[in-house]
Amino acid sequence: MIDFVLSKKQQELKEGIHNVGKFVIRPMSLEMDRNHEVPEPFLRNFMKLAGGRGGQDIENFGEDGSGEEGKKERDPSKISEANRTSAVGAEELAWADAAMVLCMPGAGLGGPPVKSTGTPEQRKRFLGMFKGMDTGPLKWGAYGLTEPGAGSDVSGIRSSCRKDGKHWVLNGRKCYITNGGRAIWTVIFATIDPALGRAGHRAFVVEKGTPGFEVGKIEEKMGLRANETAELVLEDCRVPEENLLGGEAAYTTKEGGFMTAMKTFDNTRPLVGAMAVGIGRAAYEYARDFVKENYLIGRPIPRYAAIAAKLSQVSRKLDAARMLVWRATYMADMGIPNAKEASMSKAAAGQAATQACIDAIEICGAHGSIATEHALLEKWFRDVKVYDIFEGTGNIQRIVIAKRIMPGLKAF
Amino acid sequence: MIDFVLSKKQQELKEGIHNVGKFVIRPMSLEMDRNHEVPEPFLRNFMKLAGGRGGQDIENFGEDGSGEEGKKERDPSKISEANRTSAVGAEELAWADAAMVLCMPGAGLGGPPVKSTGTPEQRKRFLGMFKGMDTGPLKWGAYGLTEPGAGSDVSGIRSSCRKDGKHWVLNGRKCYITNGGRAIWTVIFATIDPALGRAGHRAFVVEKGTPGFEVGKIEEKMGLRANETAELVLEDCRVPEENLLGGEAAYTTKEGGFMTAMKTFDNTRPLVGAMAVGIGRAAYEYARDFVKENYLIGRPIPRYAAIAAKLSQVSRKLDAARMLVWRATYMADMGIPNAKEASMSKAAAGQAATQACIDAIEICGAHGSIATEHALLEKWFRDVKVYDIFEGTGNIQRIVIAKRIMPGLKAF
Amino acid sequence: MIDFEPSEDQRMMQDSVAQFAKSTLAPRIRESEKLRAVPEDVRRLAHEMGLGFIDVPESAGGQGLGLLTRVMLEEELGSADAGAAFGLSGPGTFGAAVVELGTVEQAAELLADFGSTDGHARFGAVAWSEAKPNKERAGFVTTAVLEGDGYKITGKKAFIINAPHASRFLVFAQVDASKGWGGLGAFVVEKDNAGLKVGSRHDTLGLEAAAFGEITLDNAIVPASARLGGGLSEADFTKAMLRYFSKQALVVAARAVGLARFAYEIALEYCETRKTFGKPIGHFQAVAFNLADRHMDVESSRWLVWKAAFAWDTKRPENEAIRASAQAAAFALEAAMRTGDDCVALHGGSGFIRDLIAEKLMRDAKQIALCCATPEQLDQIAAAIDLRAPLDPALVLPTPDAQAIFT
Amino acid sequence: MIDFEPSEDQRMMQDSVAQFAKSTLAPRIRESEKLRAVPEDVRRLAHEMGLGFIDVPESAGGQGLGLLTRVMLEEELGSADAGAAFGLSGPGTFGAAVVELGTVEQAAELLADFGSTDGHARFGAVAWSEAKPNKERAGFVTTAVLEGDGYKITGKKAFIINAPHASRFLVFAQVDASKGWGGLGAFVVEKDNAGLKVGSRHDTLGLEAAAFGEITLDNAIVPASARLGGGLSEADFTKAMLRYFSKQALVVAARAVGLARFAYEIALEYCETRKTFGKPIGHFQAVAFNLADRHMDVESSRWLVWKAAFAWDTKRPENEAIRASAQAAAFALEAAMRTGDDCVALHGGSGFIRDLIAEKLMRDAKQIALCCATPEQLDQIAAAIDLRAPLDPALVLPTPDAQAIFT
Repeated sequence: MIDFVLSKKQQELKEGIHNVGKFVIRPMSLEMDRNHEVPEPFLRNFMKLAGGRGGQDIENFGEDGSGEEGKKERDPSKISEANRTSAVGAEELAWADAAMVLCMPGAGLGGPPVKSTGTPEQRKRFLGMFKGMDTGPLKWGAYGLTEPGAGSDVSGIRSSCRKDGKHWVLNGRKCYITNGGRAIWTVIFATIDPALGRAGHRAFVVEKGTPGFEVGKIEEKMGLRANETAELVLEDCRVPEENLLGGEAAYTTKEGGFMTAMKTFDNTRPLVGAMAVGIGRAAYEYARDFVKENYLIGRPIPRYAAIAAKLSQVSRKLDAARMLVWRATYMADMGIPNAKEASMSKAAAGQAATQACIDAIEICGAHGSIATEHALLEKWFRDVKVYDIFEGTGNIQRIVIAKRIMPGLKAF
Repeated sequence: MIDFVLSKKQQELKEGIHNVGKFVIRPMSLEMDRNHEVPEPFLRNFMKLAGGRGGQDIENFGEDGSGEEGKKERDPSKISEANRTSAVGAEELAWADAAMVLCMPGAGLGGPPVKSTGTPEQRKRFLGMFKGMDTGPLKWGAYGLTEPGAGSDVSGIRSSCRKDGKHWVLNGRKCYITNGGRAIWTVIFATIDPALGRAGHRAFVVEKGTPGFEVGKIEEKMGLRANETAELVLEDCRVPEENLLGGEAAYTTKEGGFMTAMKTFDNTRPLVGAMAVGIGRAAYEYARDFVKENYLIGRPIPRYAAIAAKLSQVSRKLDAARMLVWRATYMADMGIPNAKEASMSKAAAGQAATQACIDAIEICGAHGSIATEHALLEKWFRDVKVYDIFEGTGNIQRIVIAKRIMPGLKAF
Repeated sequence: MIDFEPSEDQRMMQDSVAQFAKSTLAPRIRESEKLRAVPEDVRRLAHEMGLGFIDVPESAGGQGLGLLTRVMLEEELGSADAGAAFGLSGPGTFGAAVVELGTVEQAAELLADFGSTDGHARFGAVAWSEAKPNKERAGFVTTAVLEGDGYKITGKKAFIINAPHASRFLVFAQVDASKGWGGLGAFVVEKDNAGLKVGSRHDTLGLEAAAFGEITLDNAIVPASARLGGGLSEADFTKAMLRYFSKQALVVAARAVGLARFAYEIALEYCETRKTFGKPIGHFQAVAFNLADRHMDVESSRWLVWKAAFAWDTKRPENEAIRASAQAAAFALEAAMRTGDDCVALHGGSGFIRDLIAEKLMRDAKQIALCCATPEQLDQIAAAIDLRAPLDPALVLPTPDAQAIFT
Repeated sequence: MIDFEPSEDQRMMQDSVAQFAKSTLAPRIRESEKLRAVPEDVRRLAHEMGLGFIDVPESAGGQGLGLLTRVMLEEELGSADAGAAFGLSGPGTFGAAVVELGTVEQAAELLADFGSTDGHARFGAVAWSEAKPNKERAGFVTTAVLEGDGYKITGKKAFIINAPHASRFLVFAQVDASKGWGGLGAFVVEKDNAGLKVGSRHDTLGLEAAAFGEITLDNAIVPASARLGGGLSEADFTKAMLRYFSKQALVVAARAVGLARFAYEIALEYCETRKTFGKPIGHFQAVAFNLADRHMDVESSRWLVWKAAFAWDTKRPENEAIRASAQAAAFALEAAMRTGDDCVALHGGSGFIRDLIAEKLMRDAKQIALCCATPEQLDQIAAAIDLRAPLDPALVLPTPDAQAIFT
């Protein structure tokens, strides 16, 4: 039955995050951006609220899924709402502060591949590490796919792996890795032979402190500056064979390695889209309130209607993107293949949100471009653009969509 | 010296056309559209004004160039303004009625290839036919390149030609040929061997009445309905070897045949752009006047500023396109290669003009969508779109531009 | 809980209307265009399917299936021939207006004969717009003057969907000129009213299967009971009309979604089969991305329309439903225009030729955006609600003194 | 006769400024950003080249080369570091405003010391915008009260380009509150005025090499002679200010053209060298077309700016020049934003990293659109002229009660 109203639980989640966002997170936002970090006490508190589980597992707001242990048995006859709930939560968190979302302790983008393709032992071991963060140390996981020479073209990765006894030896460089420096482990993608293309790919969980696994440069970025983006360097890094994600068996199908990477994206793209919508909505609401406050003094200024039109256009594009996000997560929850819809949601959201920030600043004028604690538009402008880029640029999303609508299309 | 003011001659031409357009052409516009023709008396009058020369030679408004004979010697030290003047005239004529422009007697699109690559004898013979139209019969020329299977991909033409004694034997079908039915001759492109690609192309002047050269279907079109668009059929059509455009010599360079086709486009694209701007401007001005008349009754309606913004956006995009048109024609007059600029002008103009018509109707509401003698918006909407298509779609223009800005790019 | 799956009933109806659209409407789109009408047998079939009564409340003799079901089915009609969707018989916009402005009893009475077995020959119509703007003051030129037990209506109304065929009109007229846009009244006028004359039919850019036309009222006398919503305050009357126009915009938007889907699909098909430079043109990246963008447009338009219809059906706060409808319709109408435009462009030269359907879809896409408040005005409505600005009728109701629409 | 070829003099100046921009400004763009200023040696060089006086009339001590030459050279500066173009010393916007509002003698006197050998250390500034909108009535919060032989100015002005460095300000204040936007006055205030305090510097999104800041006026007393344009009627004052803002918009637009060119060029270079799926990303059609579109944006922006500047220099009818300027600036500023945005997107992940310049250009592109009337307001100005609507100061002058700009 068609329904576009949040469930009670989702509504509560949304309101809860909204309030924390408004009263706790946003007031720290500019400082976090300048200091390049989220204060640990805040993260700790958040972990306590989340019962010690990885709050960054945004795909699991709705249901417990942080690891095998402690996972309540879900009634299989009951349809999961997890992806939809995650989208609702992700939008709201990003509305508060997008960088903060990425800083949340937990397995992060490393979680989905471990969950979806890890062996039971690997899931237990690597996801289990994130328990107890309400009292114990805060921990992060990371996802290492991108390389200096391989961004959109995932098949072009050159980091190598070769089997040597009971270990794999990894060499290469990974870049733009979210939380790469602080992660207790990172899912690293490497190839046994570049000539094999996707079939040669292997994914490993590489733990911090493994000899030969070093953190390179920490990047200075346009936005999301509270969050760490690191380069990772692998030099003859010996990884135990138990850390080959999914075990040897997972790579017997021809595209196993590559598909691991892609599965992650199908799940996370709508959430990235949701976050983009959240940032765009923040900018829209700021501009809307600015107009309410400043354009209607005494009498509306003569060009009020032109501003109103612009506001409405921003808003409806965000609304449209949100519907695509909801649709993609709904399909994910129902177990319907959603690669096309996931890409559509991200493509639309990245674009709509970037434009929202661009237009919101125009509407607010000079006020919108200066950094103050109460005016975060310029920060959102800096934060938002990457949502149109990471986990596949707008062009990459369109390639995915095009291949789905034209089955005969193999490549450009 | 930079200058953006029309010369006195151009200004007079513009005003002259404007007045004829406003008081003579536009009042007949809807009827011509419905009857699918421009009344002969009108064309005859126009020819008288033009001294009997082909008025459709839009690239020659400024200077005599309708044929070898009667051509005054141009002072070679004086820079030609011909292309710029043509752009000014073409915009104004299209502002009046775009279909009518295409109906003007004269060599039409067949003129440029004959002029640029014809032998002196061919130029004299084929262009000379258009003399004396002030009293003698009205005549048209045509340009036959497009085929059912080869539109944008010019190299894909399949119409064949083979030498047989002193004749060439042509076979094939040409489609969407402007004035194709009434033309006294048509420049037909054919290939000696499709496998040779562009090098195999040959261009012929095929005269009406040549056995085996028949007019096929006359097309029903969305717009420009006063103008004839025909299919041409060649069945073992024997064309004398004197009608091979430029003679055998012209095809010794590897890309001769193809380049003939392309040269035509470099010259005509800015003019097509100018015509698009003319239609777009007509729509813009109609909407602007509608707003002046209807939105300011007593007090402006509350959303007046939003309409004003839309009007301004339409107008500046047209202005931008016009500058690109002027730029391309300026370069042509100066003998500077302008393939990129010609394509830019057409791409921008086609897009801006289509959007102008779309927005103008929205601004005028229901009034803008109904056909009456005094409201031609709906006609312009139907006329304009093809300007974004013929002589190379927007995508084709972008291919031309892309190859010029990235010399390493060979093909997609 | 967020859910995109229609109920089984909805799915069945969708299938059957899709079947009707595909097998009956689509093949005859050019026939209907030339005929300038939906052929009678088609109208009869649609009438038998009850297409005119989907969301009319059961109390007024309708199926009471709600707006969401309605928009689902309208999309299917639009995907075959948007013009036919407007040209089908039935109460049409008249029904929607009567339900909004009249009492349950009035609605039931006024709609009864549209449901009868020969209902396929009956059309309702709403006469809102005027041929000429009022230069003197805000509000309509057409007036309704209280006289004795009734009203005397005089004026010329234009841009009326199905005016040439309609058996019953809802005519809007100025009752109190001093109140400008606030002084309007709505009157039921029968076709056989001595003072009513059906005027000329408009020659439109597109949607030719629907008959858009004018009527003239020359001292047309109607009883006081013919006035609907006369007891409402100015604000309530504005709100009722805004509800009517908002829901109507959604219906039009749903047809536009169908139209856009049609345009996208034929463009896709053409791009997959037409070859140039040795491969299907769809396999060139710029073309493929263009198709992807239009696919996104179609999909997001649909979900926005559904969400807005859902808001009405589930009685969400009225302003939320109005805002959602305005946003959905503005988005969908613009998306349809983009799609129609690109559909022609992607067809290249053949897009301009009437042998193919592309050129018609581009014309229809522009025409359809004038069959409710335009995107430009819809944006103002949404913004007014979002900015908590007053809902001035001159801002939120279609204003014939500036930008008339087809109703 | 339509001609796009600069004169030999213009070409020479263009070359020399391009050389300065490429060899001096461009390599130090990040240095200037961090320093939050244009380094002194660079300013000295620019001063020696006379860059601050290009279009200042000779009568006022300038080079009198006209606005067209100015915009050509400004594009070159913008193509290397748009922030530096704003952060260079000289009379700047102050000079332009004084020329427009003052007499020839006033202009010559007020600009004299900017041209001296140590002029590289002097900045002029215009204090138009205010920190807070006026909630009570139309017009500025800052007031200038006639007292004895002079005026007493009180208020807080914000968003002033080079405020922290300026030696002389033109301060706008409300002289007659009852006239709202029509009751403004312009006053020259020296930095050492006892009532003037330079306030905090704004932390901006981009263009960091320029110092945007506030000043506070606390009973700042100036002689009556410090008032410029006081003798003008309300309409003439509005027109003079509109001229000033229009020309200023063109200068900003020219810098934006340069900025867009810079962004387009680095994007092009990246797309030609960066390979993915086995070929340069520029050889994918969607990327190539994107580059083509941005190239068109840059080119058409430039010609529009030139045409508008030409209109001023050749004394075309004033409304024509104002309209052309508004249209050119609106187009150029939007085109620059599109180009900065696409430049980052085409760089992919690296576009977000500060090692490359793309991210800065995107920020600068947004910031620069606030250094004159925004495209949104410029459209209103152009439309007002085209629609022959009255040039209401509340519509055509930047209004700090709604959308403040940097001046």
